[in-house]
Amino acid sequence: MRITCPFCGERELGEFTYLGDAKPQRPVADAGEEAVYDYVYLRDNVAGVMSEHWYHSGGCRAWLKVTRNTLTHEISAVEPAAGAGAAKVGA
Amino acid sequence: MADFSWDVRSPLDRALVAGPYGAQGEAGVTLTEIRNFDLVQVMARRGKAGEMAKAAKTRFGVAAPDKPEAVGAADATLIWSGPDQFLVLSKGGKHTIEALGPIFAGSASLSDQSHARALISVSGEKARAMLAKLSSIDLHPDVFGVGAAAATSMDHTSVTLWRGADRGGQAAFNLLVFATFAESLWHTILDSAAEYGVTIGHSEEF
Amino acid sequence: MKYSIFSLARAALSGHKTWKPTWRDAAPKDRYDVVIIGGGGHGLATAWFLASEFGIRNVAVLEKGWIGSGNAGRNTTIIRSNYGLPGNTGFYELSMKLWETMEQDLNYNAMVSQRGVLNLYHSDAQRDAFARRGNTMRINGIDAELLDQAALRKMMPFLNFENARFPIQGGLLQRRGGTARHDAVVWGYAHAASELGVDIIQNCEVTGFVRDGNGKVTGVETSRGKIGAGKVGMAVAGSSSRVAAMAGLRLPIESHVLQAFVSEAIKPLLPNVMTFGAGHFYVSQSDKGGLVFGGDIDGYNSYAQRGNLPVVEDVCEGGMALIPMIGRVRLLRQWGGIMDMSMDGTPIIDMSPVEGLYINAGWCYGGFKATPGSGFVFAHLLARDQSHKEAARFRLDRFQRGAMIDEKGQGAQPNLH
Amino acid sequence: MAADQANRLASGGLIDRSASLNFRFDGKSFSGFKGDTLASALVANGVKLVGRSFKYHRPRGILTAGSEEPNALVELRSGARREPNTKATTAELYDGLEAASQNRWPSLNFDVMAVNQLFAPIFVAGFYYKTFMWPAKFWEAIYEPAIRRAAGLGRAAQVSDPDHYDKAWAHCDVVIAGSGPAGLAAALAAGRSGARVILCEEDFVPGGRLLADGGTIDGLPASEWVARTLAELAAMPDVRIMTRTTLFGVYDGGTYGAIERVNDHLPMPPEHQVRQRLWRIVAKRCVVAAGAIERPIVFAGNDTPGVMMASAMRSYISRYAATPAKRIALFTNNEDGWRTAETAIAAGLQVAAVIDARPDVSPAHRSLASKGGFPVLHGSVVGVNGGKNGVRKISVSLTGGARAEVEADGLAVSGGWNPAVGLTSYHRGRPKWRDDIAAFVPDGAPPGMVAAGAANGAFGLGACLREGFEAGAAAARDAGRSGNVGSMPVADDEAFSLTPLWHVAGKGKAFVDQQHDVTASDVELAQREGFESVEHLKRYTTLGMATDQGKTSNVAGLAIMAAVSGKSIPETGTTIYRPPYVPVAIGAFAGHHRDENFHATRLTPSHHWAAEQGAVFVDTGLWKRAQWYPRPGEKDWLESVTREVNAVRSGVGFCDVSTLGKIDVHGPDAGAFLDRVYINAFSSLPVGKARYGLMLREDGIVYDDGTTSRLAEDHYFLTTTTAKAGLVMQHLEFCRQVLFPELDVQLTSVSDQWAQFSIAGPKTRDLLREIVDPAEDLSNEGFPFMGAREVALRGGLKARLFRISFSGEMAFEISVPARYGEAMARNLMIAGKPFGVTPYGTEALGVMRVEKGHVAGPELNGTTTAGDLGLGKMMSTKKDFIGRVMAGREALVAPDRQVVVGIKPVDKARRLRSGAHIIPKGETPGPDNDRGYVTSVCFSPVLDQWIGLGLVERGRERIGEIVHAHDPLRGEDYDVELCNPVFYDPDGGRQRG
Repeated sequence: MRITCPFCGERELGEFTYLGDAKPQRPVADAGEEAVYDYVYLRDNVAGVMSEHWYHSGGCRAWLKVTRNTLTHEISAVEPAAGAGAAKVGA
Repeated sequence: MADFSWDVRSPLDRALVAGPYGAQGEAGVTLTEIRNFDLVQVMARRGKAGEMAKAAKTRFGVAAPDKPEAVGAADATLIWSGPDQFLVLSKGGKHTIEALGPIFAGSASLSDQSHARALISVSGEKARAMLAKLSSIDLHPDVFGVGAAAATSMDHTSVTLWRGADRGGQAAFNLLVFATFAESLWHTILDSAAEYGVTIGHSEEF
Repeated sequence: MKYSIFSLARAALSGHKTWKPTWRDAAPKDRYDVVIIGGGGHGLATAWFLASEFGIRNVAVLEKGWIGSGNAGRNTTIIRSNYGLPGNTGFYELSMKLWETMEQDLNYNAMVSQRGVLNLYHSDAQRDAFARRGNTMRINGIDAELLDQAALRKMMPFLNFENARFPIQGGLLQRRGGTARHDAVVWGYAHAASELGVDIIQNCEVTGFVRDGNGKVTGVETSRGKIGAGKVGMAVAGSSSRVAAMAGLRLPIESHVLQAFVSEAIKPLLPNVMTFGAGHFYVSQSDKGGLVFGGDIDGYNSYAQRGNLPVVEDVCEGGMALIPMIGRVRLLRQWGGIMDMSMDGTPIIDMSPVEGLYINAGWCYGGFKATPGSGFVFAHLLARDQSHKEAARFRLDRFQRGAMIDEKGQGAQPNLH
Repeated sequence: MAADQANRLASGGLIDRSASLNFRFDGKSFSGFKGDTLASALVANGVKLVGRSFKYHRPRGILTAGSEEPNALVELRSGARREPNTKATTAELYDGLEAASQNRWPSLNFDVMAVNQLFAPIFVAGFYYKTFMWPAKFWEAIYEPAIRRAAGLGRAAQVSDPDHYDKAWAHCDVVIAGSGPAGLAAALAAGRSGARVILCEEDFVPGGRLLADGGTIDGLPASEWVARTLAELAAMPDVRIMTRTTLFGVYDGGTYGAIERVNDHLPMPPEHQVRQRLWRIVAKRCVVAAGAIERPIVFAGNDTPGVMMASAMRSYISRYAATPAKRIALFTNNEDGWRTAETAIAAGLQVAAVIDARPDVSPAHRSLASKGGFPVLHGSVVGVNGGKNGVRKISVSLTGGARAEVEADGLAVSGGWNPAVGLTSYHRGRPKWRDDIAAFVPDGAPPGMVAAGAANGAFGLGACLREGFEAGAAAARDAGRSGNVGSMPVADDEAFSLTPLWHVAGKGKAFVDQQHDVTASDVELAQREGFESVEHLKRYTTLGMATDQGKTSNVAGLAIMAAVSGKSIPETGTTIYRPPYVPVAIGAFAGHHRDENFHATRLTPSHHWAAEQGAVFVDTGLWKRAQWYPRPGEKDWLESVTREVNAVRSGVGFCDVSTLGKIDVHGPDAGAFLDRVYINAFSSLPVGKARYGLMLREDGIVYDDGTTSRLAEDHYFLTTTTAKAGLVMQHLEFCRQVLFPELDVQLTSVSDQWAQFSIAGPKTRDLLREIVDPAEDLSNEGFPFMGAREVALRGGLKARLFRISFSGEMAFEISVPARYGEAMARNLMIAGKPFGVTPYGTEALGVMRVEKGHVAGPELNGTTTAGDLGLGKMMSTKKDFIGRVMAGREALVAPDRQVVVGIKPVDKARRLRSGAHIIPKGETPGPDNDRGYVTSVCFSPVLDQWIGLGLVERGRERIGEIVHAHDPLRGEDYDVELCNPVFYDPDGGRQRG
């Protein structure tokens, strides 16, 4: 598998570390235990196109949101996490 | 009162043995450790990429790289190291973190990496063949031209790699490797290069 | 039909023309007391125990492809009960005891080979962790031995003791652990269950659940029509989330690919099953002679049943680091299976929140050794609506309660278990 | 003296007759030529019997001339370089080559295990599943060892592989598998387009079937066209032709695996060179021009030495000028097979007969027969008379029922061709059936890949060139290369006519999978027993699982299954194709990463100094750390460690703690950020102070701990444990970039920037005053406990000084830039000399932390909560932080959790061991009263006894209770007392003084 890092270009799988589904959002502080349980433990476990968090650990250390098909491993989009490249926010 | 000497020791001090190594005959690979440099990581603060760039331009006279490139200034090389950040590499004492602090005050956070890395220059006819054993990125001259840089990995270890000016008609690559990994990676580099014949040395010249 | 050397010799006289199918290839009936989704080891074992132990014989096992085509047919055949945490220890030992009588129980030789499972340690910290685990095993009546380096050198002089990056200090040995012929386990359960009247229905894919007005599951929709069921049990590791989703459930499970490898057949080299403690590598040698080995999961969600090169290299590096004499032995085949990676690395065997639907899932990469135990406790649950005592901690709500069973201590990140 | 090459033709072939090579097979000397394979050299020397089969130990010869060979497997080389199961058909001959036959005892000629053939009526497919069940204990003791000994073919070397391997990356626009006509044409088109091309050829000479079958291309003899093409390609700087290289697998994202046998054609690799190299080729496009594999016809006796694939026989005759037989019979069901008769006649060999299963043969072949003076028999071979010395007579059943016998010493067989669909099918693609050629062809392929030529079912030479050229041009175009492709090479297409024939019924064993001894009747038995799915067939009979991966057997097997189950071949389908295309040495996949190079090594800044001191090192993750510093006369590690601890507790010592993860946290929101990742507050930490922090995972379990200091309003210096350094950095970046992108914070790892030393003991200040600039105030007031700031050292160097203590003593940690680390160690020795300074290692560090009851790795085991560790009170209730909510779940706050306590043996002379379990006194150990276990132990010099920490159920409530430490693994069982985990200076006066 090769992932096109939006900052570095196309790189080999070994440079990246996987975290998992990017869909669950960390609940706000007072969301309650059930919401956090859902966030931490339950997964859609998509068979098909899924948005995922990958970390370019062996490269620029950016967290990426990768759109990938879990049936074929085909990657259709890669974008940086909100805070990667945030220096350009509002600039 | 005791007399202290604060000797500087490169992390490759013990491992590097100057001279020929590996296959006999004309060396296909030249490995040179560059010693005595300052290296400062410059990271833009949130929303301050523009200000940081401006500050860099003022100090170095060149635009700071905002993509994987190494940009040569008069007395420094600015090497992209990730989104919103770059490294300032200079001869020891030129652009120390103390000197750069005021320049980037308010626009960027600085972190001294001068001692965190070892700098190795790789050149020679077989440099690419040797690097192909260590690096997964494409170093073809059309793809990785002079000034191209990459934050990448070798032997599962993070490195910063860029192509400097050609040397004697041959491409020259520079490698910043983490200091505590340096000796280990050095041996791996030697193993990879041995079949081509190696000339080993160190220098304070960039 | 009874299998033995005598029946074999008898059949030989007729040129083996007299053999009947190992299991009946059944067509679906309208309704069963219990429908098991998944004709793998767990599903078939569940059916056999339902029929043999709990007297429920009106049972169907539905398999979307051929039986054993999932993880039962693509694993590294290891059996062991060397677990350290309450919940796991007793369960896997129950399973181990069932392995020990399986062949006679089923009248099928699954080549259960108790050649020993050896986990190597390379540091004091690892030794201490193994000591804790081994003592847990002993306290639970399970065999375990802590070997030091001298004992290991005697037993396996060919390991890399001399110039290893992480020198071997010793190992935790479970002599009763070993291997079993994975396909034969599937065929054995199919054979024995079929003899007791269980319908094994291949090429029958479940496409949905039939629910009554109260939401209770009363049957399944399949590629071969609707089949009614008193209860439905799912044993579809690798596809659990997909099947559960048909009932509107989300599970604490991710699907990940685990690769495995076999070398060319060579004359006997390795006496036991061995895991490297300083890298991702475990290995045994099949009776046919191939080194069967594997390592870590690829680490990303996948249903693709194939992996990538970094893990192949990582595993072989481990192999060479541990047994440098296998350098010239060739890797013959690589394959990938889809693992139900649960959030704590431990399975789930429980009633689901949907009435009538029972879950057997989350086996991570340890499902094969659990086959008989899983079948037994799942049959117990299906028959009695009550968890078997050895599966009492495998509840689905343990994550809500904070009662995880996390052997590796990695938390809710499945690819680290 | 080597035997002469009696079966070598006087001229011809692609061998170098000027380079004679001597070799030995089963101890006997022979000679061959450069350009030979071991198989061709054996053929030239008239050797027919080469190996024994897997199950029945039947005598076997050479069936093919390529990597699909099932029979001619040998142990190549000897000693540490012994390579089992090496295909003689691909092993390049070199001078001094040694090979031995396999799976026979005592000799190839007389193999005792051939007795297995007598039991053949019982040893049918799957027989072992039906027996060996009683008595149960006999399996491991008797049956299994016997089966294991009998199975397996060659023997692996018994010692470490002495050769080196490495791995490399290559990048290109188009990678091409195979250098036959299609592959060469593809390379031409792609290369002319300006594409970067890599052409992989597993043979040592490019050309594929052209090497044996010749032909005319662009009006030139094939050999000349190949030479011209290679020259043109060689002139293109971005075209790389890699011979001895097999493209074995395709992985995601256009990554291909290839194995280059760099030096297997030499007795051993030259100095500094590797034996083999694993290539990871990244290519935008791939053209599979891997050709096709001729398939056998299954008939009784088809495994007799001397029965050979028709194309292989041509290879031996034409390419190697070696004659497998003097009088050859040919059994074919297709036009192509006839070429072997043509080749044989051209080489001056006798053709005994052509047995053609088709009703008709072409007029050209009919006239060839009359010219050659041999009969054309319409029918099929039903039996072979012969044995280990080869074929003698062939029984033929003629169309219409009559029988005929043909005397011959060699039988060439052609059942048609199977395209090599492996690479195109490795992503679980299933090939599709084509009736016209009665073969499976690729049906799609992984992204970017296309098959061309024979691999795609185009068997004519012209078609191969056309498909290859077009595929190469298209691949280059897709990769963005648009140069002029020039003219396409042209050749005629031969007629291809075939009548499918898979299996000829007859008396005697007819082998489908020759290596695994799977017969046609085994396939029928499998069907009878319900193993009708091809995957069941494969698993039940082991068909296609041998070292040839079923290249010559799979399709025949499933065709026979289709016939007996009354289904069509496409309905029956194929099994899943799995990489690698050819078996690949495990050593090659490992490359450089073995022995000491298995993983990288990290060295601390003072490593070489410590080594000079004679330190014993321990592996901690990738680090080498000084574990203790033995002194002459010390009898064991315990004595050294005890001395080091005493030195610290009574004077002063230092330890390199640079392995801790160190992270610069910068930015206006740094404090707010740390508040969210730690359970305790950091925004309130004053500049110049340090604080101990604890992080949880989001599931509420403790993740890591460490001390974090505030060096400036917007700059914190965070430390992690050694083990978690990288992971914590990743976690913090996740928090920064994903969870809290609104915060203005920057993170940098400075782990390698700083050499950090812990200096501990009552004389610490005395030592520091020697080394720190006298202007710095180190008094308790001027530098209080948990103070942190930059100081100047004598000589002007700047350092960071932290007044923190892990040992419980008055202590500081001092950081200097890493290149000064070694100097710092030396200077500490100089400065501390008057105070008896003692360097200490990780063991002494560990002793002192246990004495102080500090938790570390064994307690932070990924299942403990802050409360379990006695740190529950640190959890802020005033802010949100990672893990806060989940930490409150019922089972994580239950009163009966196992929590950290101190443990000491009642008998003070007793040694305590980690991993012992805690059982209530007087109770018999069992799962229901297992209350916890010992996590960390040490011998405490201060208390003069072994002490430890443990995780014990309700431990804090049970302090003072005497319980059992139960350690059956080590045969120990003794009383211990549960106690306060802080054994030493519980009030903390020493570290604050």
